[in-house]
Amino acid sequence: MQREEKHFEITLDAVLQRLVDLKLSVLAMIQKLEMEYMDINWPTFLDNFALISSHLTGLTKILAKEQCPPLRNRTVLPLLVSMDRDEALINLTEGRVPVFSHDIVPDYLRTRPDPVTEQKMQQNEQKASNLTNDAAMKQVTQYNKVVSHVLDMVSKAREEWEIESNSRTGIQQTSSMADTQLLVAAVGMGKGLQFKANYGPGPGMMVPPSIRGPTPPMGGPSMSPGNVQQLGKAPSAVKTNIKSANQVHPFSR
Amino acid sequence: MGVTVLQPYPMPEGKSGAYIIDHLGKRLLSLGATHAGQFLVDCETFISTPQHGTPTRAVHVLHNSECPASTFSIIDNGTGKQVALVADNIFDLLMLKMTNTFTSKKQTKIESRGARFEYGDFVIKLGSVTMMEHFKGVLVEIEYKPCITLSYCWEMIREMLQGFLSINVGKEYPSYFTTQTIMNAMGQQQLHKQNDIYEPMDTIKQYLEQFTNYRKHVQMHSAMGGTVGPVMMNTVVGMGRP
Amino acid sequence: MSNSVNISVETTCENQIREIAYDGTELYQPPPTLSESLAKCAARIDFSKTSLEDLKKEEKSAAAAEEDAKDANIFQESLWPWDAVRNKLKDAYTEICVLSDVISIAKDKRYLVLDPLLEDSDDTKPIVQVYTRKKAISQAAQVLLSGAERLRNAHSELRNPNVKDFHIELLRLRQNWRLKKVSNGAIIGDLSYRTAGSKFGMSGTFEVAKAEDVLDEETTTSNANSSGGNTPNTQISTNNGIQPNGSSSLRVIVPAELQGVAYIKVITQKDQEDLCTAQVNLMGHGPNITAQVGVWQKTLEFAQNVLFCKELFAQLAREAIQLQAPIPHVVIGNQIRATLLPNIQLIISLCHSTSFDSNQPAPINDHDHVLEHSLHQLLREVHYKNSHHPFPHPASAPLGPSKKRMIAGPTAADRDSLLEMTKTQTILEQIIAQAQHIFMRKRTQYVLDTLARDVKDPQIVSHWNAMNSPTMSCVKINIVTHGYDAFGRTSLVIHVKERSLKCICRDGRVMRLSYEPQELRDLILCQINSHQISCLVSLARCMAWTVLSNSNHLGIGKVEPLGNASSCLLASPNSDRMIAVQIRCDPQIDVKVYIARSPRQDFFPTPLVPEKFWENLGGNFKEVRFDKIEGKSFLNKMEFLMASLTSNTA
Amino acid sequence: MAISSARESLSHALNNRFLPNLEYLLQGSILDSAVEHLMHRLKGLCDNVDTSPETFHDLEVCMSLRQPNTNQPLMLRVRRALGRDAPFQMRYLGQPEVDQRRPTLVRSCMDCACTNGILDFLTEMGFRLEFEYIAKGYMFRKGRMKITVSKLIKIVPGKQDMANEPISQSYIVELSVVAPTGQENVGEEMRVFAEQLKPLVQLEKIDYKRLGNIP
Repeated sequence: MQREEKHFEITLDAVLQRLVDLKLSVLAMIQKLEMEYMDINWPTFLDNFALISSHLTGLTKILAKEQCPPLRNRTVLPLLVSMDRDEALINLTEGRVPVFSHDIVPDYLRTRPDPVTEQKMQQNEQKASNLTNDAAMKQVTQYNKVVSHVLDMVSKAREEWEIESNSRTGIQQTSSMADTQLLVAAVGMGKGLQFKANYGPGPGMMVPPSIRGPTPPMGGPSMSPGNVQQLGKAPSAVKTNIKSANQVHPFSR
Repeated sequence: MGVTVLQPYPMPEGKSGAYIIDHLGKRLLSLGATHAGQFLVDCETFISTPQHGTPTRAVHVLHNSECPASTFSIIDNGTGKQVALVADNIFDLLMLKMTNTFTSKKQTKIESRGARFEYGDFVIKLGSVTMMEHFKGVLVEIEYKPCITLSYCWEMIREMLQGFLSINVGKEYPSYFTTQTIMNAMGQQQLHKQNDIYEPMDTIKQYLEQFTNYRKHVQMHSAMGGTVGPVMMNTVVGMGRP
Repeated sequence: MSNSVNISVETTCENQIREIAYDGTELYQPPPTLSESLAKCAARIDFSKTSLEDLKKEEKSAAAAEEDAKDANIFQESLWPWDAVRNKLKDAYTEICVLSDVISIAKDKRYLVLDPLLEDSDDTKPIVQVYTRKKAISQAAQVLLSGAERLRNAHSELRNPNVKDFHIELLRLRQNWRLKKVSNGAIIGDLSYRTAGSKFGMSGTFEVAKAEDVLDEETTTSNANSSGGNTPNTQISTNNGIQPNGSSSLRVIVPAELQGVAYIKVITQKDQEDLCTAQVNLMGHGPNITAQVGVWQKTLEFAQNVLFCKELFAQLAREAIQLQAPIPHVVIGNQIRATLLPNIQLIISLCHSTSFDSNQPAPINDHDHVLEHSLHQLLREVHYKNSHHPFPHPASAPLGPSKKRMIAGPTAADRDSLLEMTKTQTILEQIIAQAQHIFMRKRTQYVLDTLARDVKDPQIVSHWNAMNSPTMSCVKINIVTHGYDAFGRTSLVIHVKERSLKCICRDGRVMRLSYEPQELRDLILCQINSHQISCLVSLARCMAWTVLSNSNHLGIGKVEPLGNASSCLLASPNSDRMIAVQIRCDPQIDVKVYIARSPRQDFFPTPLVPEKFWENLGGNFKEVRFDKIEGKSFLNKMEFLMASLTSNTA
Repeated sequence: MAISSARESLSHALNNRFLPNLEYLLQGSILDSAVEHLMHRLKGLCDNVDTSPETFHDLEVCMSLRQPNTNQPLMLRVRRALGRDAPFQMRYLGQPEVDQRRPTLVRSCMDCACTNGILDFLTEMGFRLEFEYIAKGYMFRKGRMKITVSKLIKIVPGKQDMANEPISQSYIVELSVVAPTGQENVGEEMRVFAEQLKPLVQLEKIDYKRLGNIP
């Protein structure tokens, strides 16, 4: 019984929360209509509707949950009715209910349902009344069968549709973050490009053969001094090695 | 782009550089050459901060107003090996990036600037060399445009030098062009420069040669000169001179 | 654009075009102010439909949203379209408020509690729920059905023939032109040369419309025009809107300023009479695909041509203003006047006739294909340069500088070549240069032909090179005497440039002539008489006469800059006769021939010169009446003369 | 007229901000399987679609110089177009700054074309080879934006170029603009373009200095 209550409380909070959202969105919609109806455009209009309806569905979801205690088994029971205004009440209801007095309570608690809906109820009621119980049951089962049948037809069709649409758009990944980082690091600071031969004295110190090889003579003779010097390569290599020996490598790891 | 020969003009005693330049210019004009703008060749030298075990390296950065888009640089690692480079002007900014390693020797900034003359296929430049605003001498640059190897046109250039500028030069090729042997991987190698195809870099190298001489000169006159080693090192000494 | 197989992807930012602005600045329009789109919406809103759409979006949508939208269309014509919706929403709002209030009040348990009833009396029979649910489901079903209905209709439309080919034609259009669908569903095309590298500001957008809704589109068109102020075009534009009716069910609506036919007329004028004219008109360029595609193809091609001509002219006009020529170029209205040579003018004018039917421009005499082509070509080149920049190698090198500039640094390019790179020639300069050249060529041809006609002896033969550049052509001239070709031919080459001639003679002399025809004339004449003399000399030699002297420049008579009278003196083999020839070339060639004989017949010793041998001294020359001597040509006559004189002595 | 020295004109260019010295960069990668797809999209988006994409095949060598009293060595990259008659490109890249307000990574940058003596030259100056790789791929341009789609190939010492293997199964995609200082709109332009390549490639500003620590 205790946890029953607790559970109930939770549900109420959830519902309340939903309601507040719903309220706000509807309010926003109304304001939109009244304030900027001059330049409201169709898409936003529809979006607002979508928002409202989503809130509504959320609400119904909550109520449909089976662990939600049956609310209809509850009745609203006024405890105290007073004529004097109550600040707590006011800010509780955002100033809509200043006092909880006997004259507003009935109307406010909607003791009677909305006439339109009530009338509809009536129709159904009496329609149901002139029909025997088991016949009713038959209809119900029939109805359920049909509905469930239709439901799974629809759901099947839907998932097929989704499958083929997915295959069509082909959302396979075209790039990988890891590769990006690898490549960027390589370009940026030669990660994974240095070969160990580099460190310590050795031929690795020299400009690698791939680039020192005789390059095509640049247009115009003035490119050749490089070549001339290319001949005097070996000694320089030796020296650089000496240098490298007594210099500590900046990227030592 | 032709062949260029750079010739220092022997300074007669008691004649100011300005006078010489003026004199030569007048002569050229009177002989029918036409004045065609100015020119400037400057050279700045960067010295590597000495590190034990490594000889001091010097990077000479030169510009030639004839090649406005290029920066020429020649590195001289203490062991006599030189590497030449031609690059965009941006290279100057790159040099500034390594000021920690290569410091500019402002005192040795040297330049040759003056007037350009054209005479038919010849271009004659009369440059007065100044280092730290001090006049150092006169360099005569003479270019023969239609030809690209010196050995074919040396005689003409020589005649031009003698006839027009009355600089008497010997029949043999100027020192820069004479056969030089360089040491390399395949041992000794002879280079006959006068037969090579001439390149803008050669002009620059000639200038560097002359500039180095002027700096040496400074250093030799300075009392405390005479330290052995790379030239650049002791030009520093000569900076104080008027 | 006609061969646009490549499909360009549009950038997102362009999608904000709502409707074609007829000043063609759709890009710079701010994103459409929604007030104008409200008009659209309010017009479109049919609440029953839209709410269905709305519901179709999310199947299990709330009945609330559906309802207020549903009965909204009853109050459709109340004070403002949203009224009904608003009311419904308000009701819903109050209900929600109540519910939330009740719950919140109940939560603090002071005033009321939600009290659990002990007996769980579920009085509502399941069958009741069945009924209610049935209702709900049927509504949902209705929604779906009507949606399906709409789809079916749309689908069946495709099947029905007269609408079917709209999509086919759209496909064709898409294959040949750039199209894009903009937010409000309209289809906008672009016939400008932008993707081809044009930087022309004027937009070439056109709207593609279906056959049915062409009517209202058209009204908007005419509105735009009349409001735009160019009322003359209004009529045409509407015509143009409907023009390709009948067969095709696709309309292209071209902005008013691109309608009609345009071409660029180039006239070179001497004083007042035209020398040659050209006309740039792209009609008929490229494959004509109007056959297999709709009539709109023609409309678009015309429009594109108009655009091209306008760009070309705008470009030329800009350059004409910027260039400072010795004689400044004049731009008046859509006409550019540039001076080629003294009192010879180049007139480039833009003709834009908006009357649609007269697409054949007025017949133009002496229609010059060369200038037409090169104008066209020049602008295309500009476009090409704009869009095709060289890629840097290696790839890290900066983008932008030309290939030459890239290597300028390392190759130590000298000042002149760097300066060379910066130079670019404007279209106007180039076209003027070409026009000048064409003119110079005509002039040179004229001079040479007239000379060849007037001067029979010797003959002047000129060979024009078939291959020549637009600003340089070359002619070789041979001067020969018929029958005496062996004795010598004088040949010279003339390079015809833009404003000058360069003549290279056989002896290697190079002469630069101005554009004045007289100079060329003089030169040729001088060449003729030096030819005569030189041939005479060689003739004399092989007739065993001795040449005592000859001179190509006597310096007598009227002195031309390039030479004048030339002469030569011949002596017979036994030197008893002498012939003196003098040829003048001012103003036309005339030949004087004198002969003298020694010993002279009329020698009588006088006290002063008593001795006889003085008679051997040559006597005074008597002029021969050269024209009376028989012989076809000068050399022929001289041969006779020499022959006769020789025989006399024998 | 007096001749101004090259240095003067250079500083003048710097001050008047027409010397492009800032690189705006966005980087990403694409799997080999999807590269064709990317190429098609780029062909559609970039300038002169009619010509087939420009290919390149470069060797990049990164040389470093340890400078006294700075712990950060000076890095210079030298690029050479293989099998092509083009000058070498020397490149200095400053520290990348990843600023939240800016849509792209920005780093100072200097490009300098040189004769092929450059590597020798740097070696003599005391530079030493840091690393090298071969970049092979395609280049596009859209306005002033340069887009490269390139395969990085590691050079195995001793072996020939044939034997060198790519370091990953993806192409690296780089979108870059080199512009003078004070042109902020560049970044925006690039962002818009990068948007159009999504979801194929995610072009982002990646601070590779951070990646350095990842083992």
